[in-house]
Amino acid sequence: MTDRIAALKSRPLLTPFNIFAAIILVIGAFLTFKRFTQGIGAVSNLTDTHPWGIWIGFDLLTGVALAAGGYVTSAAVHIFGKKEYHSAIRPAILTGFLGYSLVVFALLYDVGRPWKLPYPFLVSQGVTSVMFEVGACVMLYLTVLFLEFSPAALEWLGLSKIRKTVVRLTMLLTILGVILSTLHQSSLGALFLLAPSKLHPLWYSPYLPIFFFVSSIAAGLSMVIFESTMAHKKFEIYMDDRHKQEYNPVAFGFGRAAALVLAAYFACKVFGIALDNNWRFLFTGWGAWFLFELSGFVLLPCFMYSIGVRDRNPKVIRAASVITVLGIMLNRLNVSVIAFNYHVPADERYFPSIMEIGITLFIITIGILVYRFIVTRMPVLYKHPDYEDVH
Amino acid sequence: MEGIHTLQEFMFQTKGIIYILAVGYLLGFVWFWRFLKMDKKREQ
Amino acid sequence: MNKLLRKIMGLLPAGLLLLFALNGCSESTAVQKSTRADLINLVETAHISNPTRNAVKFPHDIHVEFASKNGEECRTCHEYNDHGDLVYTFKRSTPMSEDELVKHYHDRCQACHTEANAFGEYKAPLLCGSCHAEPRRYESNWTPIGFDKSLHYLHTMVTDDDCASCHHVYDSVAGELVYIEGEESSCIICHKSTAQNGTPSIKSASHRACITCHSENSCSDCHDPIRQAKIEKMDDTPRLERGQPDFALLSAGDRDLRRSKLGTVPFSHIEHEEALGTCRTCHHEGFEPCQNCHTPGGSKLAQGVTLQQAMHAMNSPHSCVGCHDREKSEPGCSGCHGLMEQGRLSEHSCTICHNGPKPSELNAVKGRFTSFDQFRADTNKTRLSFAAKEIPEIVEVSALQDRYQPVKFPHKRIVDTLMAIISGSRIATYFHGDEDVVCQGCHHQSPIGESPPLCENCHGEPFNPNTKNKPGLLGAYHRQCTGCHEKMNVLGRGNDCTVCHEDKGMQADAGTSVERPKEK
Amino acid sequence: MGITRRSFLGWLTGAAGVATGAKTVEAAHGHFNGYPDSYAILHDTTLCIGCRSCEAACNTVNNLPKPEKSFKDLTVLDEKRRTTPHAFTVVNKYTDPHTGKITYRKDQCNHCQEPACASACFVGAFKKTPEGSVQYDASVCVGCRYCQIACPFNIPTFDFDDAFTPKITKCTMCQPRIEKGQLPGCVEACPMEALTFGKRSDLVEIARERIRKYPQRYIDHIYGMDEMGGTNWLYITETPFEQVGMRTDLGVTPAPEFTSGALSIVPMIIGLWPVLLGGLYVINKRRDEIDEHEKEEAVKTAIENANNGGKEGRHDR
Repeated sequence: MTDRIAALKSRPLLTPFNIFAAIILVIGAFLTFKRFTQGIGAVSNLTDTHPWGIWIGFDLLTGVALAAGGYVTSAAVHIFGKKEYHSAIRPAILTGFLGYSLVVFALLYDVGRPWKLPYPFLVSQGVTSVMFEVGACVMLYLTVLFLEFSPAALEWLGLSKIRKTVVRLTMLLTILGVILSTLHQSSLGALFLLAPSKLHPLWYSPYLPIFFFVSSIAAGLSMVIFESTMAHKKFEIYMDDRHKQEYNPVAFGFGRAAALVLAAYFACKVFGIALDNNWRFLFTGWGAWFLFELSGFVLLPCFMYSIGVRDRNPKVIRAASVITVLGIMLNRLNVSVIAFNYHVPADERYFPSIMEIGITLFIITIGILVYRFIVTRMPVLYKHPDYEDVH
Repeated sequence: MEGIHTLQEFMFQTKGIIYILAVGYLLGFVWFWRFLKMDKKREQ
Repeated sequence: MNKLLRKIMGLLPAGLLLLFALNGCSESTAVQKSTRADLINLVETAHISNPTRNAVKFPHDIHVEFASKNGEECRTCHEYNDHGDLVYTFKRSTPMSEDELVKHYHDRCQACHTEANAFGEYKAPLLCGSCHAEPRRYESNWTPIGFDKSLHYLHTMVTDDDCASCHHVYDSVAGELVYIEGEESSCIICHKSTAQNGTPSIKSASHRACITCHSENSCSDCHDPIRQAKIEKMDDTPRLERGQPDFALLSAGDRDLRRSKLGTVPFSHIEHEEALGTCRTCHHEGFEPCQNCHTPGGSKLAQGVTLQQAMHAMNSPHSCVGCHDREKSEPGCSGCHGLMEQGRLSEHSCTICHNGPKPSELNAVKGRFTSFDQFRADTNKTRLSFAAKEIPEIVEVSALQDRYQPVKFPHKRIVDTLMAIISGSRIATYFHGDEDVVCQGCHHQSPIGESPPLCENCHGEPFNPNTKNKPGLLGAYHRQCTGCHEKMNVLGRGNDCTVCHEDKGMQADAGTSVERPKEK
Repeated sequence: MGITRRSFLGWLTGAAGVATGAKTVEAAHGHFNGYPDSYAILHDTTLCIGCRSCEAACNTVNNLPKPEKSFKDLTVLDEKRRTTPHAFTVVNKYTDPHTGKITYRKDQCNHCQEPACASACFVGAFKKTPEGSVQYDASVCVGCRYCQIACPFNIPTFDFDDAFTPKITKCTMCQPRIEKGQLPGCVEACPMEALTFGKRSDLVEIARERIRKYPQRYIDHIYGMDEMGGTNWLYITETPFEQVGMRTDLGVTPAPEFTSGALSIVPMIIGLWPVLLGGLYVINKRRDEIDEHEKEEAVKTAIENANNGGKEGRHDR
């Protein structure tokens, strides 16, 4: 315990990462000011024809998909009884909780009147809209994640009585988490069901909700592996030995699950093409891009995962997890930005402005900094000495 | 698409192909599951 | 797991990706079509019933060019019949079954092509796909060549009126072609699209007749639309004397005429000859009387087209009323007629044509009517029943003054131009030359009279649910004026409002007569 | 995805009927054909001469800021324009490449019978009124712009340069004027009466009559009759619709039907997931207990063997 505090104290301040983060924060602050004084148009290339850009495509859609690690891990451990991965729960919950908070934070930038975000629930309910369901589930799941994460914070604060009650809720929260996640991961896909004339037929399909949900499971699994790799590189000294022991088994177990889920996802995507008889589109330019996404970011990682699991080679699995995470990002951007408005002539197509990318980087940097703050202080990567009871 | 004029024909073609794909997928998935067998003894 | 399997598995996604990426960008760009007339669709000529592959479009001129360069002549592909005439089918004079035909074409074409390629500098297609290719680089713009009066006149001059050089009749007794004076008619009367019991099809008959003199051997010489446009147009061609009457009283023939109430139709044949390009417009199946095929009740001979339809069908290229109706789309006429309901026969004009004696009185009046002038209105020059001064010079249209000054409508000038057009056209003079129907161009839906009703009498507030298709006054004015101007392409369809009425100079972008809403 | 809109609506109306007992005009089998005598506008592009009076009128009636180029300046028509926050309607000029024939067409909100924007809005800011127009209420709007994504005609516009009160703007069919019995501004201003206002059923009749009277002048199809489930702005043209910037591949399914299937699965998941997940949890807990039990057994036997090791291996029970 003590060497952890010592390590915390002795960290140098002026590391290249810190400097880079500081610059991003300054720029981000300026852009935020500009956004909330001169409107969305001042900091983005969004227009009436392309109302949604990378804030929705990346921050919201990809952010939510990559934060699926939370429900996937807690389901695996608590519901499917995979006790051997117990150490992976807290980091996954932390990533999930941080992911969702950043999604809501990013939403404040993208939405025209952010102070009215509670309106759909309190003032006038538009229940016919998929967005209503997404909003409701994201809000609820955010609270569920907060509760699931609170034991780590409470341990750090030493409030053991509250911690005891919260720990008793874990099972209930896990089941609620899985339900809410199934709902909004799928309905994020259902958002685009409403615009069949704008999304390219290869990406548009009545199965969109299912594609989004299944790919979010793969994303969750890969994110856990990816996140544990990063944590192991950067914050190894904060890990207790149980965490270190389970480092590779988690990779194998989750890698195997990810391989199976990716195989299922690939099959479903092919079924989607068959359902709408879109085979002819595969031979067009868009077809090539679609096959690039499918073979490069679904088949390839699935294959690499299976190789890694068969040969017990964690490096291949960790590489596959990175590719899957990028694949999810590509798929979400494809659906929301790249293949959207596919018939609009090329010169009028949308491309994010530097400031938009700047604000997205700003939000990611905040996420990383908060993650570092929590992981170095709260018992996430290690067991707090006073609370040995394993629930 | 040239031979397809009615919803019935459209569904017949698409559902037909999907069933074939589904059978192939199920066989493949079982093989893939075994392919990834993580028998305990090779755990460490 | 052995290394080999892993390598194959590894290459699979990459290979798949490459294959489709290449395939993707080889998307067939729209083929730039160039047109030529010499494409013969072999499926059509060989009458293949259900072709399994795309039809071969045989470029006749390329082969002719190849033949002339290599010392071949028509004989290599065509055979000559015992009269020494060229048979236009490919290397066969006896009819063959479809399969024999397919084999016939394939053997000969492939043999010739391989031989030509052997010479080296030719790349004649041999693969199935290259002959049966679709879409093709060439698009056929083969257009039939019509033998109208001007072309006919050119030929009469060339053959200095020797009709026998082309016209003939088949004397079945003697079994040969003879020329009978006064029996000349169009080729298509006997030569149908396909050969029928001995009479060759129009295709082989016309080719034999024309090519013997012209000796052109490529289709585009005659069938290429650009070349056709270059043919000299003669306009005042002399009349083709074939014993046709100048004037006739058309009736339903000798069938039970006692009961028909409608008069016969006095028909000025000579004036129609001048107006029309060829005799075939009306005599499209020969010079027999129409009612032989177009019986009043309709018969199989004319696919059930009754005499009434033959004469009155709006969309038929041969019917009287159809032809007259199309005349109305001339710029001069479409000013008024363009705005009227199209394709509808106006009932009150039956007697305009049927103003001859009743069929039952025909033999009583035999010989009395010899010329169409007896039926033409007494005045040959059209005039209005009003005196010139009664026609208002300028009419100020000011019922709807708002952002624009009232329109100074040059009423007299327009009436005069219309009357000039009407008197200039025989058909217009006959149909409405003497009455004041020209006024009904604008004062429509109301009886003709000295002071026709004003527009605002009928056109008021727009969108009245009871009078659904009647526009409001603003719409009526603009639709009528711009419609007429556009149809007669006078001033075109301008959208510059100051052409007809000056701007009142109100605030530049004043909306319209819409009053400004009270609250800010 | 077999839950179709029909079955979902069946439950809804059933529940609503039971709960409220209100008189719901529930069409058989969930097929709805809109408010009976709602108003609509028929746009005849063969009559439109592109004079932009309608744009000027719309600008005045709605007190929109004046554009820098006057409405009389027709050079604006040379490039294609779309609706903007300061222009609810625009006239576009389309030239036929082969014949050079020019066609003008006015573009504005089509006031669909089943609006995609209303279905998309999660605060219900858009509402289809019985009079026929689709109204927007800025007071509840959050600015998420999902309506712009949903609208197949790309009509709603958003104030991207306003940070404090950005709102969606679109043609309102001059609802206040209609309520006062007046005509919409653009309809009243059109000199050629290329815009006909009236009940949608009457306008369909007028359009059919015009097509019958002038067969060569019109394509025999009224655009808006069934596109996207039918709209209250109908079009008849001489040139094919694709050539005047109107999409003919939108289909006839009303927009809400695209998402009703997905939304109807939500209650099923809420209903079934607890049972499934709970069940799994119980099964796995049971299995862990058995493992636990066996482990204890194994440990016990191992200890006994060790003790008995000294006394020639007595068999344990």
